[in-house]
Amino acid sequence: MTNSVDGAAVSAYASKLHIPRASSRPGETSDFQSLAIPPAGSLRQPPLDVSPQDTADLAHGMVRVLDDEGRAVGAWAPELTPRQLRAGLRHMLHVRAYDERMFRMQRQGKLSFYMKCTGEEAVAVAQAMALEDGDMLFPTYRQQGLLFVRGRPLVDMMCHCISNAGDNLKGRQMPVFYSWKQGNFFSISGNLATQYSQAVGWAMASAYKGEDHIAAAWVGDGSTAEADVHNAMLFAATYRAPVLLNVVNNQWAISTPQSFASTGTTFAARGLGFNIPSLRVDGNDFLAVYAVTRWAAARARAGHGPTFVELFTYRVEGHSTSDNPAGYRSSDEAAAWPLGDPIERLKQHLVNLGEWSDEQHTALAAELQASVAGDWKRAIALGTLEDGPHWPVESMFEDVFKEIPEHLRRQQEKVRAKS
Amino acid sequence: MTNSVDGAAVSAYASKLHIPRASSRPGETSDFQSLAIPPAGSLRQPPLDVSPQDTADLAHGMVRVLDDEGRAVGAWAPELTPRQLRAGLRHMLHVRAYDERMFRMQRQGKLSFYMKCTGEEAVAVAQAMALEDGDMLFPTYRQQGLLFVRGRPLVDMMCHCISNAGDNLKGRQMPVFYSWKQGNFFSISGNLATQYSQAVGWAMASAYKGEDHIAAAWVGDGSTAEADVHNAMLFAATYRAPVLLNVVNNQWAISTPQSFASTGTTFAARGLGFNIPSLRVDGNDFLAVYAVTRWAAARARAGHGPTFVELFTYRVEGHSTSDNPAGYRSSDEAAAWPLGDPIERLKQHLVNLGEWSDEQHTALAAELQASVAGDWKRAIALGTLEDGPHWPVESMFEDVFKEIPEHLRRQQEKVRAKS
Amino acid sequence: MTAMSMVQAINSALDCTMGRDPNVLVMGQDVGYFGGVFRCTEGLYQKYGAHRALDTPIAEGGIVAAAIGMGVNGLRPVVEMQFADYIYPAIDQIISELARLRHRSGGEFWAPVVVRAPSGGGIRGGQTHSQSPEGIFTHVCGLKTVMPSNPYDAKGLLISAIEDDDPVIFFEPKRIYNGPFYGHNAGGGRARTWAEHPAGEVPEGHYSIPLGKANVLRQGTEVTVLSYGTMVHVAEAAIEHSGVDAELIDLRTLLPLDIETIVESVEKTGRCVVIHEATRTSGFGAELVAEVQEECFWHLKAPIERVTGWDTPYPHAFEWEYFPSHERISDALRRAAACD
Amino acid sequence: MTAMSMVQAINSALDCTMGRDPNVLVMGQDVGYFGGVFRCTEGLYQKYGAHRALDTPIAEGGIVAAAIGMGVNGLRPVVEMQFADYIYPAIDQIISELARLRHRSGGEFWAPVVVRAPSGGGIRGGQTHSQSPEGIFTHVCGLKTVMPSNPYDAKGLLISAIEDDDPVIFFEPKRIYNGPFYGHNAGGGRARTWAEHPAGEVPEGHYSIPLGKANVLRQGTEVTVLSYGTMVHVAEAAIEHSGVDAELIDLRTLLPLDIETIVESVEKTGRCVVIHEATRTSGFGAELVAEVQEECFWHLKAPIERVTGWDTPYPHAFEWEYFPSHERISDALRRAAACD
Ligand SMILES: Cc1ncc(C[n+]2csc(CCOP(=O)(O)OP(=O)(O)O)c2C)c(N)n1
Ligand SMILES: Cc1ncc(C[n+]2csc(CCOP(=O)(O)OP(=O)(O)O)c2C)c(N)n1
Ligand SMILES: [Mg+2]
Ligand SMILES: [Mg+2]
Repeated sequence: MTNSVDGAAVSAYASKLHIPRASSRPGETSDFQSLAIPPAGSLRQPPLDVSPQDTADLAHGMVRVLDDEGRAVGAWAPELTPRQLRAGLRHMLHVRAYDERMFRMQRQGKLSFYMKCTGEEAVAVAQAMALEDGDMLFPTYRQQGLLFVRGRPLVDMMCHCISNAGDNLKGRQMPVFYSWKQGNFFSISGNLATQYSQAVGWAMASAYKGEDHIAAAWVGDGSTAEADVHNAMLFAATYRAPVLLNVVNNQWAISTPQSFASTGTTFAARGLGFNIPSLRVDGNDFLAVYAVTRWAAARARAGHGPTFVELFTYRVEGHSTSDNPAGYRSSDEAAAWPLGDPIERLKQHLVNLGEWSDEQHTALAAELQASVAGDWKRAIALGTLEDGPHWPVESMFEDVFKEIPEHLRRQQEKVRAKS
Repeated sequence: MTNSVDGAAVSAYASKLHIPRASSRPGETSDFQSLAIPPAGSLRQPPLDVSPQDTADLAHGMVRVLDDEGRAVGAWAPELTPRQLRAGLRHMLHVRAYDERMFRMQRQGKLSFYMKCTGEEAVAVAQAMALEDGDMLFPTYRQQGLLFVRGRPLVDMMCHCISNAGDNLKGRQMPVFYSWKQGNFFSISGNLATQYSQAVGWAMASAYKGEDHIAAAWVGDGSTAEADVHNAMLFAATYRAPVLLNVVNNQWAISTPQSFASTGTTFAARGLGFNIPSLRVDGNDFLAVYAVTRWAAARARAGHGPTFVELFTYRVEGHSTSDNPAGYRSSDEAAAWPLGDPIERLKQHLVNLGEWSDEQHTALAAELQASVAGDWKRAIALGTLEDGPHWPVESMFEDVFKEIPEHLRRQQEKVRAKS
Repeated sequence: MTAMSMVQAINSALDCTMGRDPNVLVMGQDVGYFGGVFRCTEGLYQKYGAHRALDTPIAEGGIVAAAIGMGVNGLRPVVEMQFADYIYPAIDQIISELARLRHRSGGEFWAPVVVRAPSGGGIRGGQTHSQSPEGIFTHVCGLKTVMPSNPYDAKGLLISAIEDDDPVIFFEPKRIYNGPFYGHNAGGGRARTWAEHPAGEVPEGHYSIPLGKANVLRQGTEVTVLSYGTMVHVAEAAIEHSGVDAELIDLRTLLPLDIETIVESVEKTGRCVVIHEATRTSGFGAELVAEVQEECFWHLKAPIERVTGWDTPYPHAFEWEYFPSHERISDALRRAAACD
Repeated sequence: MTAMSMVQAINSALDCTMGRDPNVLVMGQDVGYFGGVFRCTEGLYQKYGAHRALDTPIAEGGIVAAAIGMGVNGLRPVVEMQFADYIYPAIDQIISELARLRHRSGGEFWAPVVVRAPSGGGIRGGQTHSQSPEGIFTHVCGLKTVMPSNPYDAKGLLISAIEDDDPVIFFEPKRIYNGPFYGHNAGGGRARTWAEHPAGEVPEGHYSIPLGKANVLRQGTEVTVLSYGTMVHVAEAAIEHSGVDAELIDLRTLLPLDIETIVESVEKTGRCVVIHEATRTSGFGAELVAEVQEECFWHLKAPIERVTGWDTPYPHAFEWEYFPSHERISDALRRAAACD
């Protein structure tokens, strides 16, 4: 028996195993045309106490507010002032400028690693703006925008990324695995999805204490496959925890297409199976993301429990500085992505409103680039990865436990004696 | 701030945490009246290539064939000869006789532990009859009926349960954790739900090899909470594995009601979120269980992938010999269970058909009790738990690896020297 | 003081801490309404409410994850694993998250979670209700690992664990939940219930036993015996049976280890035998041997021996042959004492 | 013979076994179309098809479970964990199922699964891309645990692992995927790529190195050094640096352990130093020390020392201070050699 796959292989079995397909592989044209994208404004906004099964149309459809002309249309159009919209635009541009700078610095060897969120800026920025400061954020490495909205100094973020003496994580974590207690931004784990079920516990504790704070958690399309996501949904639904469970479907998980996690339907649909109201939203539509997040947060705060939200977007760049997407997807995919660029779309909306112009946009982008460059200088003044100053080496023995136990103190002494 | 729960406790917080309720607690009346049980015959049978989302009515409804008068009605009524029906009845009665005997033997100290499936006999018996011998079974401890249909000698099952010299598991496993390679019955694990995702791998291998055998797996309502169930559903859907994924919802997981796992909807609904055709079936209705299993198996064999089936039933007895259900549920629950007893219902159907009588039934029950008693005598003739003969003690060092490595051989020598 | 079994002492520790601190809660499978399959949480639901004696889905990983989130939000969750054998689905959350959170966040976040887990064999539980996985957890930096051997210690150590700001894995040797156990050929005139044993006398109120302090249960001159949990009692019986004048140390906390007490004893006796139920290879006994030989090398008169469970799964029919027996322990003691 | 890096040697082992046996497949995250983030499965998808170089969802527990089911159904799955740090979500399936299946079923069922996992530090991966969890797996009866230190061994051992009917956890020290590594102050005239190193000469065809056999890399008289993986090379450099005439043993397989070779050497040298990257407490080094002191007690002239990673998470900024360095190893060797 022979079995030819991809015109090359020979094996003894005639396999009947189904293997999901990618939106494209190098040399192919992406199949994004086949995506069913509903027109902006076509979906209704249900009441806060909607029954989960009554959100099926929202889970299989897609909440969109900005139409092709940049107008905000339909029931989901949020009440946002031009000032707020400009703040959102500024944050997104700021994130992009930061990402570009840091990526370049990695290429120059100043960072060991970096991860951009290009094309996905609306997710974190609009969501952070829609939440309250007291709400606890359990992000992945691709929601750096949350920190911008919450006001974290970029110098501090940079210091973390270069593990210098100014790093609040004391040189312990790889770049981009931020933690910022003051901003209610949870320590990012290297282990995918673990934060998702922790967020539910945090929200359960909030309800236990009778408080009104909610938790919000993020996970990527590929990471939805992890057991923690199952645990999170089960516990959130069981205890009606005040939590917002987000899936950022940017179509790829390193080289693996979303089809290896989506089972051929929307991610949002999975929430329905756990009896959680679930929606899919155009993740490149700042207004739609903002509106859906507001709605979900209001539900949680009103005691209606969790909401499951799929943010439909696209990872425009490689997975990280260690990745080479040309090895596994067509180079024209990003251009073929039908939902555009979130910055361009919000800009168009503001220009339409007469609240923004190309000139202002260009000036702002330049201003932010300069500001990021200044921040970088201030950060490296506090130390570089290769040459320091770093935290003292002996500090690695701290925080393993609250107090250093005797056996660690002895190990610490050995290091101290050498340095 | 005080917070009184169950009229007793005092705490500093006014908790807002939602806690699911039980169908009853001791002293309460069960809430089974509120269950929405569709009439027999009311649901349609879709084509084998049905799209998952088109099974929503079946996942939220309940496939039932036997009506209150014991007639087989509707599109799901299977083609079963009176001979087959009588065989099913016989197997169920046999299982019940076996369970009763073994339970009593445990109470007399002859077994360390036992678990009955009283009230749930139709699940395993009808499903095994609906599958092919070459199909691989990945059961829990509550599908002993599978072994009866596949023809395992009861003496062998008993020998396993008393760990004697005739135990095919060589005294290693607790009672009821059967394994029977010859009958394509997978080794039961003490760890809940692990077999569920293994079954999917087995089915994937079947497809990989181009074979037609399918796998069937079972898990309890409580065990659906385990991550393995998520993994199973995800992999089954992703690779369209030829597997039948069953959830036996017997309403309880030791003392924990199904509401701590069901998230307020049906278990079958969860399958829809993974884009798997999903059905709920009256688990005490032999004909409905048979029909649904046939249909799902035919789907898998035809290359349409997995089916997710919730079998709605009731655990009439305690969880195991270590359990005391009076401590956590009303003693009238079993009587209040609205779907009756599977044996009585199949008997009524056969009697209606003129293919069975009360006298025959009584005689068969007596015959099977006697036969089980005879089997028990033959089993203990091969050794008892306390007095043996058992396998030689040194045999515990075998099968850790295929060949005994040196360090184990040395340990084995020490044991041998003593015995 | 009241006579308490280990189950009652654990229940009392939970009751005391829950009564003093509204942030303490217990959670796990069947721990709420029913009071736990081993009855350790009996009455807490009725006294403190459904949210403080919290029944959970059967998802060990989800339970620990939720507990971590709760811990980060100011609570002190005490998680019950129904059996230590079922802790593995939670091990990623324990190792990658619970143990590492304080360090990786530069001290910004931590979760004071206690994971209680009935462990060990001797109840005919077969391979999935008998395991002793403590060694694994002692290899994970950031975790404290505890195993008491009697009701008095159980209560005092559990209270310390709950009040500790670090995560603690608290193994409860289920064979001695309701009475001490001295090996296969039980008793020999010894206590059969905790009510007959001095360590079954337990104060009703709050007290604590510091983590990281071993207990010298028997003074001796010839051999130092290191053990914990159920095996402490088996060792005690075996020592008498052997006629060797051994010093018996109940470690109580495995990590941080009370190496000082151990070294002091071995420097005196010059010999050491390590006993545990867990499988031998890479068990915690290996760490004990490694430390003792490094610290006390120049005092050692005999090789340090380990008497442990065999490197096989725990077999249903051969519990007593698997368990380190009097005979095996006595032999090791005599072999050690014979060296000079 | 061809010059191969360790990545290429692993790829070649997979290719050889897949070519010979249609039941062998590789599976894991990004291992299919893309060929793996470390490139170990490059080209296999194109050569053998999507079902034999199988991309999977990001669910380590699901991957191993599926592999077990496949193994039971006659296949020989080789699973890749993207990093050893991410093996924990699969640990329940590995410990409770894969390792136990043959025993618990009385020999009826087994699953010949290999789990490959890039482990160890030195690539600036921080605490979640640098761990060395091998010690945990050596405590689990029913598993074989392997870690090669060079391309030639990697290929020969991996072929043995795939052809073995027992489950094997196969750790690949990622720091030396593309070339040997001698510690922080690299090289010193030594090979920088595998092409410059004798063990980078690898036959293209099928060959195997038996599991359970250690390799004496350097004969010596003063101290026996036990190590595996990346640390073998650091130890080699440190031995030269120290001036101590040490015998260096590359264990290759941790379980089953080649205790004979070890004992023979320690009986000759009378001294032993154990080196690994993993955290110290309850690491595999503890087992080595425990075994050696028990077997060779009467030959020992010095305490056996462990030189290991510290008992902290692996820190991004302090990789070299964490790694057992030349200095720490040399010090230990000299201390040992000084004892008599
Ligand atoms: C438990 C675990 N398994 C594997 C990895 C390796 N890994 C890091 S990122 C990644 C892909 C994640 O994809 P997705 O969830 O879609 O998020 P995205 O990167 O697209 O934002 C993988 C497999 C990991 N970090 N943790
Ligand atoms: C991983 C794991 N966690 C916990 C247990 C303990 N346990 C054994 S049976 C059981 C309840 C299972 O309930 P369900 O899945 O509804 O099956 P049923 O007993 O009702 O058939 C529990 C919690 C276990 N065996 N394995
Ligand atoms: Mg993604
Ligand atoms: Mg149940």
